[in-house]
Amino acid sequence: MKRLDLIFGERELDAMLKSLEAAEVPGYTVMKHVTGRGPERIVSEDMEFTGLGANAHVIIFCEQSVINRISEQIKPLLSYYGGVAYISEASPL
Amino acid sequence: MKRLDLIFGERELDAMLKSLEAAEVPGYTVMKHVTGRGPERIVSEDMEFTGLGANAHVIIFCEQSVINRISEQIKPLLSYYGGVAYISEASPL
Amino acid sequence: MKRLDLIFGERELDAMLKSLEAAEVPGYTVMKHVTGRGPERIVSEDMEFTGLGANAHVIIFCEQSVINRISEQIKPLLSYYGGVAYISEASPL
Amino acid sequence: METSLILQNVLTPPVLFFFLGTFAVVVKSDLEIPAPLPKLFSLYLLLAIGFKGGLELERSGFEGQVIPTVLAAIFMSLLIPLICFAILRLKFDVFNSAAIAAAYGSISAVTFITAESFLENQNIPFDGFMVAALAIMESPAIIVGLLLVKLAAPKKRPNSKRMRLGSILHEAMLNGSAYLLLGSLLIGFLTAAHNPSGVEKMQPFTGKLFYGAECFFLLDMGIVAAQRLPSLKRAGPFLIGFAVFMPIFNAFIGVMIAKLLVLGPGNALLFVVLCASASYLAVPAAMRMTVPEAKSSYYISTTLGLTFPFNIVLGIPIYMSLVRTIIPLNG
Amino acid sequence: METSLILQNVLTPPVLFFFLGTFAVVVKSDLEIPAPLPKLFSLYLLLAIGFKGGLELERSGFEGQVIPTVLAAIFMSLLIPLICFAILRLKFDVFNSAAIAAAYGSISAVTFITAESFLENQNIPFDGFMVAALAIMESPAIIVGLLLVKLAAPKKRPNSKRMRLGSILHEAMLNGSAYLLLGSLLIGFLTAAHNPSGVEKMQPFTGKLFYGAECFFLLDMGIVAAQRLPSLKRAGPFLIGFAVFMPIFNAFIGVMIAKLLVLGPGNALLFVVLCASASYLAVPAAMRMTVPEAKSSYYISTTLGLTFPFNIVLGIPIYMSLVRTIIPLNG
Amino acid sequence: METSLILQNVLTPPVLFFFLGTFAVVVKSDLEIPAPLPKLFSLYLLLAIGFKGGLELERSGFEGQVIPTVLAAIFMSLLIPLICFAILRLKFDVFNSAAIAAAYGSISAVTFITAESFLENQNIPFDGFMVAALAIMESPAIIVGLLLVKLAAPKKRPNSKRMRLGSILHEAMLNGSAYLLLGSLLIGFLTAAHNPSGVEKMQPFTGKLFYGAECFFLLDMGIVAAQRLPSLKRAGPFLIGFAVFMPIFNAFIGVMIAKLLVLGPGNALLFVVLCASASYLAVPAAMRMTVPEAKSSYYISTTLGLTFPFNIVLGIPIYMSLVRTIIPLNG
Ligand SMILES: Nc1ncnc2c1ncn2[C@@H]1O[C@H](COP(=O)(O)O)[C@@H](O)[C@H]1O
Ligand SMILES: Nc1ncnc2c1ncn2[C@@H]1O[C@H](COP(=O)(O)O)[C@@H](O)[C@H]1O
Ligand SMILES: Nc1ncnc2c1ncn2[C@@H]1O[C@H](COP(=O)(O)O)[C@@H](O)[C@H]1O
Ligand code: NA
Ligand code: NA
Ligand code: NA
Repeated sequence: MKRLDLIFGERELDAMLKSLEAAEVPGYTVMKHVTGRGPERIVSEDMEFTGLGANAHVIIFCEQSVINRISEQIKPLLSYYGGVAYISEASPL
Repeated sequence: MKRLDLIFGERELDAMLKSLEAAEVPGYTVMKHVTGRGPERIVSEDMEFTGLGANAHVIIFCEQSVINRISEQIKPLLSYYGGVAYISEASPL
Repeated sequence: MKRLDLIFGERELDAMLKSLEAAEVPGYTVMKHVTGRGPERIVSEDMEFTGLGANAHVIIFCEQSVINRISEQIKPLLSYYGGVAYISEASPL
Repeated sequence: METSLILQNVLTPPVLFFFLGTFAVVVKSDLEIPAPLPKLFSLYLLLAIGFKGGLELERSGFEGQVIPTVLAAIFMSLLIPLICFAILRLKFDVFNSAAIAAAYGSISAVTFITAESFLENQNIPFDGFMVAALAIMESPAIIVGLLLVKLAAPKKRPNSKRMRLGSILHEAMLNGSAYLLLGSLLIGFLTAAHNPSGVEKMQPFTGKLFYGAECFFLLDMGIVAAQRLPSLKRAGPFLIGFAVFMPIFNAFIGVMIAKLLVLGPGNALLFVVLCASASYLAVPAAMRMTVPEAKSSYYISTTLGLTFPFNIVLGIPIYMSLVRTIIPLNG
Repeated sequence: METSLILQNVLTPPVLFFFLGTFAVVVKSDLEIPAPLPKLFSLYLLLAIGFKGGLELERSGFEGQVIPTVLAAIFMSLLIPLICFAILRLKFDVFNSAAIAAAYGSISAVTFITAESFLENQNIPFDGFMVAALAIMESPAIIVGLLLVKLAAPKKRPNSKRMRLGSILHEAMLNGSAYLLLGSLLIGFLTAAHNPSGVEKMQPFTGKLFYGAECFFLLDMGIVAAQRLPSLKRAGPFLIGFAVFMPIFNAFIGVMIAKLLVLGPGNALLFVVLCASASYLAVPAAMRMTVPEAKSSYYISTTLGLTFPFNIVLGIPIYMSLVRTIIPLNG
Repeated sequence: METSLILQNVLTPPVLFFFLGTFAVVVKSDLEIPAPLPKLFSLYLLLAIGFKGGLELERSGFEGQVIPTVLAAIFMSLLIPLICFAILRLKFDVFNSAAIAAAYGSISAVTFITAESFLENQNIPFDGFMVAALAIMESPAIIVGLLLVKLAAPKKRPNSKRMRLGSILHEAMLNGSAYLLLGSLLIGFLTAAHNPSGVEKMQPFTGKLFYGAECFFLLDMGIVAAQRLPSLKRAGPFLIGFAVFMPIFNAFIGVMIAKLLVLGPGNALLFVVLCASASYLAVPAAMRMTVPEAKSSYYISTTLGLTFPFNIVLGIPIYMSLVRTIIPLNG
């Protein structure tokens, strides 16, 4: 099995989850209020009260086949709005 | 070394940590206020104020032998209350 | 590519991020309000209102060469203030 | 007359803010009240209502209608879950039936608060000891629900060791909201008895601020309730019907008991509202721990997604008419 | 005279707490107000100012200067972004120009609140209907900004399907802060019309508490504004100049319109402040979604890092002098 | 007489809510006040107490007992950590001794607040300038603690570059709670001097709300303190004894100084409470950064787990008796 880590702006969370559901992921976990720095911008906690929001970190444990489906769906989102996606190996306990 | 990711309901956190201590983990990290969807239910942030709580995400870095001990302890908890557990490889910096 | 997980006291976050920038990381993600137990101490959410703060969990996706640079910078911080650092494999989506 | 009462109820700030929250979800506004702010208001309201109830309980003493009303409240919180269980078993398994039944036997403090505001708005007097009934009614239904599971469920539940009487009582009496409500009641009582200047100094916090904080919280409750609607739709027409008709049925029993107790119209309405309302704080928390076999979306979407809004908007004025019709001469 | 006005403005609690926050960043104190507490105060202020505005709008009715002022407000929120866009295009691409322009066409509720406190402190009367102008001015500039992108941007934007008129209007009218402000205004209006006792019961929350909550929020705004300064420096001298001179220019147009409308000095100041202030809530939220090509650090660091502090500390008293100079005989 | 004073103290809302929190942990209720809500109340209390102190300092001016009292406060916050350090060195290393000593030399604002409420409840007058002593006493002990480490610790600490005097002073004076308290004091002072209407408008927030917010915060402090007890037990009997007897010893020195200063009973009690209380906000934050070799569980569990509850519940009335016995004729 695989583990997919997605990190992107909280405001895109709904669109992203819709894409994940469309790719029929078995489940996902969301951490909001995440901050960070990418190539493009710094996201800090103190701006959360404005509408900008912070980042969301989404973890998905799934098979490679699901990753392939996800990939098509979310690559445009990530390239347009920014954010990162990394895959690693994971095996169920 | 291994990395174990556990995600389950916040209300089971105390029981889970007790099991981890019983398995003599060297340490653990807890993120609360985590949301998500599994095969059984959607956990959303807006329900946190009710007693239901959100999910907790627990990370444990440890040897395989500890994982074996953990496994016995927490599998019943996960199967009864729901939640996921995944193992991956990790090496200390 | 690699994934580096750092977990340490929130109060050291600024110093740690400065070290990461000095090592020219391509980006990083920060989760604050993280709790846990290590060999030395228990960090609990209820102490956050005192100046002690909780832990921070920092994730960095980067090349091994960056890790090597990071390593020199932050090992003294981790050994002095406490905290853990683990590396695993990750590949971009 | 009911329509005019409903209109008067709907045009108060608490109900209007509730609508504002609901409507935000309907039109997909991104208005949100992030955690843990709703918890702040929820804790505040429990603390304030408990404290004020304690004050007034100390003033009124335990004479007259206090003891009979509290006993009747306990009786109702034992009776209602049994009736609900019997009805729900037509469609659901033991676990889900018991969990939903427990929720309807328990109470919703915010519904109670809104009913108090309604009475104040209508200049109808009521007594502080009703808060004692509120606090007392939170827990017994949990015990009934858990006993129903213990008795009626298949014997080989994996975690059945959790179901000892001790832990059932613990879940029932010591969950956060019941504990804070009862504790604040006691503190209000002790303060009124021993420290009148303390009462006065609490007044700006627990008294004056209350109405506004209620409005703010109802704004959030509007959002949360509306977000439960999709899963309510998935739960099917039986549960939807249950979530509207059960409160009315319980209100009907409640008004009969209130007549027997010779309660005045204000107290009678509050008693009826306690019977008709369902818990989305204490009971779900307890059920999640002790009956994980029950689907939380069932007991949450019914109580929070439908029964709560129904009571807040239509229920309270309807029950007021009922009270006026059935016990016209009291008070 | 300006200096004395500035001093009087600076020595009020809201501005002093703003300084306290700014100074905390300058001297590297670890004072912080963790999320989501700033959100709590931000939501509270919008709710309270909307509610109070609604009350007073109901009292004043829609006669006299109300309609003309609101129309002028809409006009200004359409005009200002166009002027800003033209100026910004000298240095920036369409996306950044449109996003910054939209921010300056919209308003900052906290600047408005501080101006109200300033007027109260100076015993200068103003009308509640100005809050309606505030609420109305939040959104049109967003529409102008998005239309500018739609018209002027290269045609092959990847996600251009988002830019249909429906979703533009949605972003503009239904973002959380505009929605809460307008909704609370409506609730205040309805409550004043139908439920006078409700008005009184809200007063401790929306009225009395307001000033202190404003101070607390300004403490946080001081921290946040000061933290934006480094990225403002990176944004370069053009944007820094823009963030100071554009508000003054807009204030100047505003005062002329106020003269035309024959507004009294209090209302005139508020109108000018609406023109001069820039949004760091509704507009950035909308732009982040619909124009991700624009750098958020540009529109945030200008509005929040410079224009906001400038208006709070120096702008308001300067605009007051301007009002007194240009429309001396009104009111 | 002490017993009656203790009883009177225990039956006030703040202490009762503290008990409610403690008891929740004892009976394992799941009542919790999630982060960052305690931070909200903590920030609010510091802001409000500072602001009110500033107002009254402006009214009283710097004549009479103000300067001597403040100087005595500074003296005590330098003396106490030295005494504590000498005692603690019997059992602990330099790092732990210095960190705990610094905590006891500094103060607890909430203990001070509770003592003020106690005095108000007993109708014993006290002066606003005592808040200045509170604000002034927060930091010097941190400097003493860090200097002790610098002088007495093994020379080869890895991160000893942090220990330059500049950064010591920075940690001491600019940690969030000291900064907010001093800043609000200054703002209160300036507002009282230049803007009387501002004072009045702050009153509902900083004045009226205070008592209730104090109760809410003490509910949380009760939970937090009780949760520290297990690690206090692990810390051993020496520290447990220290956490109870050191405050009494410090109170004793304090009451002697108060006698020398000819303070009235109200001011004397507050002075004694400053001496007897220990810091769990500013000092732990500073120590965690600069002396990570010290175990945080030691200085937290003593100050928060035992000294704080002891002072709140028994200490204040005991110190009041002490004041009455030793300086019977003042005031
Ligand atoms: N190399 C990285 N490692 C970890 N997190 C990253 C990295 N790059 C970007 N991020 C996260 O992704 C978010 C969005 O990045 P951006 O592409 O700049 O919009 C950042 O705020 C970080 O939280
Ligand atoms: N495939 C998955 N990937 C990531 N997180 C998951 C997955 N399945 C379940 N979870 C998490 O585990 C929680 C509990 O799942 P459940 O087993 O449905 O009770 C969910 O709320 C998710 O946060
Ligand atoms: N074995 C471990 N697995 C996961 N997290 C750990 C582990 N050891 C320590 N931590 C985390 O690192 C933090 C600091 O540890 P310490 O070194 O005790 O200061 C702890 O509070 C935990 O959150
Ligand atoms: Na009920
Ligand atoms: Na503007
Ligand atoms: Na002390």
